[in-house]
Amino acid sequence: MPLLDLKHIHAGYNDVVIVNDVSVKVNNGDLIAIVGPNGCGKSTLIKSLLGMARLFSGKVYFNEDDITRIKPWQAVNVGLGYVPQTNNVFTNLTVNENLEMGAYCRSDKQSIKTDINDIYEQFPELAARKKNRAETLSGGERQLLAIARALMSRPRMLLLEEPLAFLSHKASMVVMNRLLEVLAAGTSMLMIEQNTKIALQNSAYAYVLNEGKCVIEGKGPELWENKLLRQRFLGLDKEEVLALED
Amino acid sequence: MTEQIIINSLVTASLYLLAATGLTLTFGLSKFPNFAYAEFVTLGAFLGLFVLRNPDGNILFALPIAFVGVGLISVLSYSLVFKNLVARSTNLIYLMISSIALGYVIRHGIAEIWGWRTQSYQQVWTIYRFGDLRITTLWILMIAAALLTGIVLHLFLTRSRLGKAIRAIANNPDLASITGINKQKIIILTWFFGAGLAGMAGVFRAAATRVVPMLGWDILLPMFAVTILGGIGNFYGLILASLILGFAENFGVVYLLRAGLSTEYRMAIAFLILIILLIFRPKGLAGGK
Amino acid sequence: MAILEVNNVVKNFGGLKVLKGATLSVNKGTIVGFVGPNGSGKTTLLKIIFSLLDSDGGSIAFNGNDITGLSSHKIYRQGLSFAFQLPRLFLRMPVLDNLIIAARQQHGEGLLRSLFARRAWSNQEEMLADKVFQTLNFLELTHLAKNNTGELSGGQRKLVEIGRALMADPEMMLLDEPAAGVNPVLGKKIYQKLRILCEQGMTFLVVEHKLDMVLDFADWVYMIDHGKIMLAGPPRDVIESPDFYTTYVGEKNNASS
Amino acid sequence: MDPLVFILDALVFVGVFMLLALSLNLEFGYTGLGNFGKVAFFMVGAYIYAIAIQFGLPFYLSLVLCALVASILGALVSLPALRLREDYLAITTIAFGEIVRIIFKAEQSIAGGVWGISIPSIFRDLNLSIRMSVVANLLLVYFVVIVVFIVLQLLTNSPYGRVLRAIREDDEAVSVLGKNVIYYKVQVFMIGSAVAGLSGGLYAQYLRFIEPNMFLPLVTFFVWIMLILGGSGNNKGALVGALLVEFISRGSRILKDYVALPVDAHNVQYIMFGVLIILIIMYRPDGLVREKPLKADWIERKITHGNS
Repeated sequence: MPLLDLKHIHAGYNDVVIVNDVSVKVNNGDLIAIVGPNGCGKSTLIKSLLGMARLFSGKVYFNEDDITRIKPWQAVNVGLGYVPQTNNVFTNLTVNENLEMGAYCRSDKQSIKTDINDIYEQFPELAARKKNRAETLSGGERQLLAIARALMSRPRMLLLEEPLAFLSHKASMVVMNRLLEVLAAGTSMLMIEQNTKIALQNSAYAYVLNEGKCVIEGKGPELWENKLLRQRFLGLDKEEVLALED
Repeated sequence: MTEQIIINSLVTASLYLLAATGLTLTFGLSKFPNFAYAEFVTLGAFLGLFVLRNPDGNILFALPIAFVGVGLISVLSYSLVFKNLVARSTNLIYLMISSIALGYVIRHGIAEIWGWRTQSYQQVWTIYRFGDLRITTLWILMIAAALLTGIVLHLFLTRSRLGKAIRAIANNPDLASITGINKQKIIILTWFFGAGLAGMAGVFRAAATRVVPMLGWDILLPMFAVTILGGIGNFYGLILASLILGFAENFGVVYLLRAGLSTEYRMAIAFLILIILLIFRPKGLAGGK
Repeated sequence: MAILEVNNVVKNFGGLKVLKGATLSVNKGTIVGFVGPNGSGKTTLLKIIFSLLDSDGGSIAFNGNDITGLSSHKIYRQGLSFAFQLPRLFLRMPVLDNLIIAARQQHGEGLLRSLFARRAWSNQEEMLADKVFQTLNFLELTHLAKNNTGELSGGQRKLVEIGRALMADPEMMLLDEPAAGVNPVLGKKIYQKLRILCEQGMTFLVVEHKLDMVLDFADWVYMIDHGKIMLAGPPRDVIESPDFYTTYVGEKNNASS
Repeated sequence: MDPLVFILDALVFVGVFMLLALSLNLEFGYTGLGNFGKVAFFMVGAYIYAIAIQFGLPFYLSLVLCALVASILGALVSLPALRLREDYLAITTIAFGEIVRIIFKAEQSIAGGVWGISIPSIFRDLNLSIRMSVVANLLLVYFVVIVVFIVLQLLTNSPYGRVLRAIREDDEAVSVLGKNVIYYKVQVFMIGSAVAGLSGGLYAQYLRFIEPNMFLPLVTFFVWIMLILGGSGNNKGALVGALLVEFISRGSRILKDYVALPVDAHNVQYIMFGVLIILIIMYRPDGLVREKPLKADWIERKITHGNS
C-alpha cells in the first residue's frame, strides 16, 4: 500500500478547475517529484489535499485513512508536514521559536528539546542563528528553517512546495542534500519543483503536469533522459519539437 | 518640579499600557481596531465602583473582579458578534462600526445600571512626600501593575507555548494554521486577557479621577495613539509608545500652561503625535515589517 | 525605433534581490515576449515599468520621456496600459461599466463636466458603448454585458480584463499572461487580435509562458532568470538556444548564483 | 407642545440629517472612504454660520461660507489621511472630530467656548408665529436637501460616479486605468464636507443656539446608522435612513415623556440602535434600499439596439 494515495483529483479555486484528474502515489520512504511549467497546477494539487484549495472531486488516502478534505490545521496531526513556497517562516520569531512552533501539536516537552538539538546537529547553519529572528536569515537559511520546522512535528511525510525556487545554485545544493539526508532517515517526500533536473535526478518516481493534466510519469532519472519530456514540458506542438531538433 | 512631572508621566504611561495592551494584541490577531475598548475600560471602572461601595471593598478586590468581569464581556462579544463577522470577511469599516455600536450598547448598559451622574470611589490614598515630590499609594500600585504586566507578558510571549502562538498567528496566520495552531482558542484567550487588563486600567483611572460612563471614551484616542505608535500587535513597541505619550502629555501640559493655552488641549497632544506619525511612519515606531 | 527602454532596473524585497539590473528595450509596432521561470522577476519588472511598484534603481523611458517613478495614471495618459495577470475587476459593477471606464479622455469623468456638460459626455458614452459592444462581441461576452462581474467565472473575468486593456487604445500595452486561464482556442484568438493591433502600429510587451504562443506571435523575446536578462533575440533563436532549455526547466548554472 | 410643531420640528431635523447621510453616502457609500469624523465638518459649518451671522453677513452668504470652509478643511484633512489604510483613516478622522470640538470648547473667544453661542433667526423681521417659523425653516432646509440630492444623483449617475464606485472596489486598478485616484478622493472629501458644513449651518440657524456638547462623536455614529440602515451606495437609501432613525429616536423620547418606564428610554434607545446596527451588518449589510447600477439611458438604448 502506498503511504499517500491521491486518486483522480480535480481541484482549483472558486469555480475554476485547474487540476484535472491527477492521480499520484507515494510509497513509504520515497521521494516523489511533480514537475511542470508555471501554472500547470502543481501547487494547486498540493494545496487541495491540505484543504487550502478547492477539491472538486477525488480521494486522498494517507496511511490507508481517508483524509479527503481535511482542514489545514489537521494535516500535522495525521503526519503530514507542509513546507510552503513563500512566507514559510515566522519572521518575527527567533529560529529557536520557529522550531518550537513546529512542535506546537506535540506535548512531550522533553523529547521536543531533544529533537531541537538533533535538528541543530543536522542543520548547523540554523544552530549558529538560534537566537536570531527569522527575518534576518538568507533565502537558503529560511528554506532550511522551514523544512526543519516542518520536521519538528515528526511527520511521516513532507509536502515540499518548490523548496529550491529563488535559491542560488549553491544554496539549492545545500537544501537538496539536507532533504536527501532527511529522506534517508525515513521521512517520505512529495516535492513539486521547477528545478526539473535536480528534482528528477533525485526522485524515485515523478509526474509531469501540463495544463492541469498529468502528461507523462515514470522513474525520475529515466524521465530526465526522455526526449518526450522536453516536448511535453515546454508545451510545444510535435512539429515544433521536431523542428527544434533538426 | 521636573521629578514630579516624570512621576506623573510614568503614571500616565502605566495607564495607557494597561488599557491598550489588549487593543494592540487583538488588533494584531483579528486585524481590526476594536473601538469598544473604551467601554471595556469604563466597565472596569464601574465594576470597581460596585466592589468599593461595599464597606469591606478594597481596590485589591476591585482589580481582579474588574479583570474577570470585563474579560468575560469581551469574550462574549467576540463569540456573539465579531467571530461571525470576521468569518464572513466583513469589510473592515463595518467591523469598526460594529465595534462602535457594541461600545454604545455597553456604555448605555452601564449608564442604565449605575446612572449618568458623576460618582467617585471615595478612597483616600496615602501620600508620600519626598521634598517637593508627592507620590500616592495608588500611583505606586499603577506603576507596579504596569511593570508586572510588562514582565509577565514578556515572559508569557517569549517563554510559553501559547504566547509564542499568539505572536505566530499575528505574524503569519496561514502558516500558523498549518503548524496545527487552533486559532479560535488563542484568539478567545487574547480577547479575555487583553480586555481584563483594560478593565484594570478602568479601575485605576476611576480611582485617580472620577467614575462616569464617558470615562473610557476620554482615553480612547491616546489608546489608539499608543497602539499605532508602537506598531499594531507589537507589545514592546506599545511599552515604548506609552512612555513617549505619557511624557509628551505631562510635559506638554506644562508648556500649554506656560503658553496660556487651555489644558483641554492635553488630548490634542496625543492626536498630534498620532497624525505626525501616521504621515511619516505609517507602520509605527518599530516600523518596516 | 525603441518605444520603451528599461535600463538597469534593480528591485529588492527585504533581503531578496528580485531584479539585479534588468535592461531591455521594445521597438515600436512589435510584440515582445517576456519569458522566464517562476519567480524570475517578470511580473515585478512589468509592475515597476507601470509604477505599481517602486524600483530600487535604474530608469525607464517611454517614447523618449523618462517615466521612472511617475504615477501610474500619468503613465497611462502617455499611452501605456497594463493588464493584470489575475483580473482586478470592479466586482459589484456590470461588465459594461468595467469596460467603458477604461476608455481614455472621457468628458464625464471630470467633476464639473459631469454636471454641466451632460450632452457632451452622453454623446461620447454612446460612442464608447458601441466600442464596448464590439469588444464584447469579439470576446463572446455580449450576453453578459449587464451582469455584475462578480457573477462571472474565472475565465470570463480574465477576458473582461483583456477587454478593458483593449478599450484604452494605447500606444503600447503591458500584458501579464493574457491567455492564462482561458481556453486555448480563445487564447490563440486573443493573440491574433493583438497581432492585428500590432500591424496597426500598437506595441506589446507580454509576459507569457506558453512557448507556442511566443513562437507564433512574438517578434522578439527576452528571457529573464534570477533577475537578469539572460537571453534576447528572435523567438526561434532564443528557444533553440541550449541555455534556454536548461534555464527554463530550472537546471541552474553557476553563473546565475 | 403643539403636535404639528412637534412633527414639523422633527422633519427639520430629518432634513439636516439627510444632508449628513447624503454626504457620508458620497464618501463611504460610493467611494468607500470611511469618514468617522463627520461631526467635525458639521460642527465647523454650524460655528462658521454663527460667526458669519454675527459679523453681519447675509444668511445665504453665511451658508455658502459654511460649505466653503468645511470643504477646505475636508481637503486639508484628506490630503495626509487618504494615503492611509482605512482603519488608520477611521482613527484619524475620529480624532480630528474630537480635536475640533476641543478647540471650540477651549477657545471662548471664538464662539463662547463651553457656554455656547446664540444666533439671531433670519426670519426674525417677519414676525412669524412659532408654527410658521418652523415651516419657514422646513422650506429652507428641504430646498437645500432637494438641491443637494439632485446634484448628487447627477454626479453619482455619471461617468464621474462610475469612477467613484470603481475606486471603492479597487483603487489600484483604477489608477492603472489612468485616473488620478487621490484627486478623486480629495474631491469627494471636499464635496462631502461641504454638504456636511451646509447641514451644520442650517442646524445652527434653526436652533439659534449651539454649544460644543451638541457635537459629540455620537452624531457621526447616528449618521452611520442612517446610512447603513437605509442602504449605502444609494442616495435614496440615505434619505430613508435619516427619516427612520430620527423618527425612531423621537418616538422613544415621546415614550419617555408620556409613559412611565422602569428603564431610562434614552439608554434603551442607544442600546437598541447599537444592537440594530450590529444585526443589520450581520444579516442585511446592503440596508433597506439596495444599491442600483449606474443609471445610463444612453447605454440602455445601445443594449436593446445591440441585441436586436
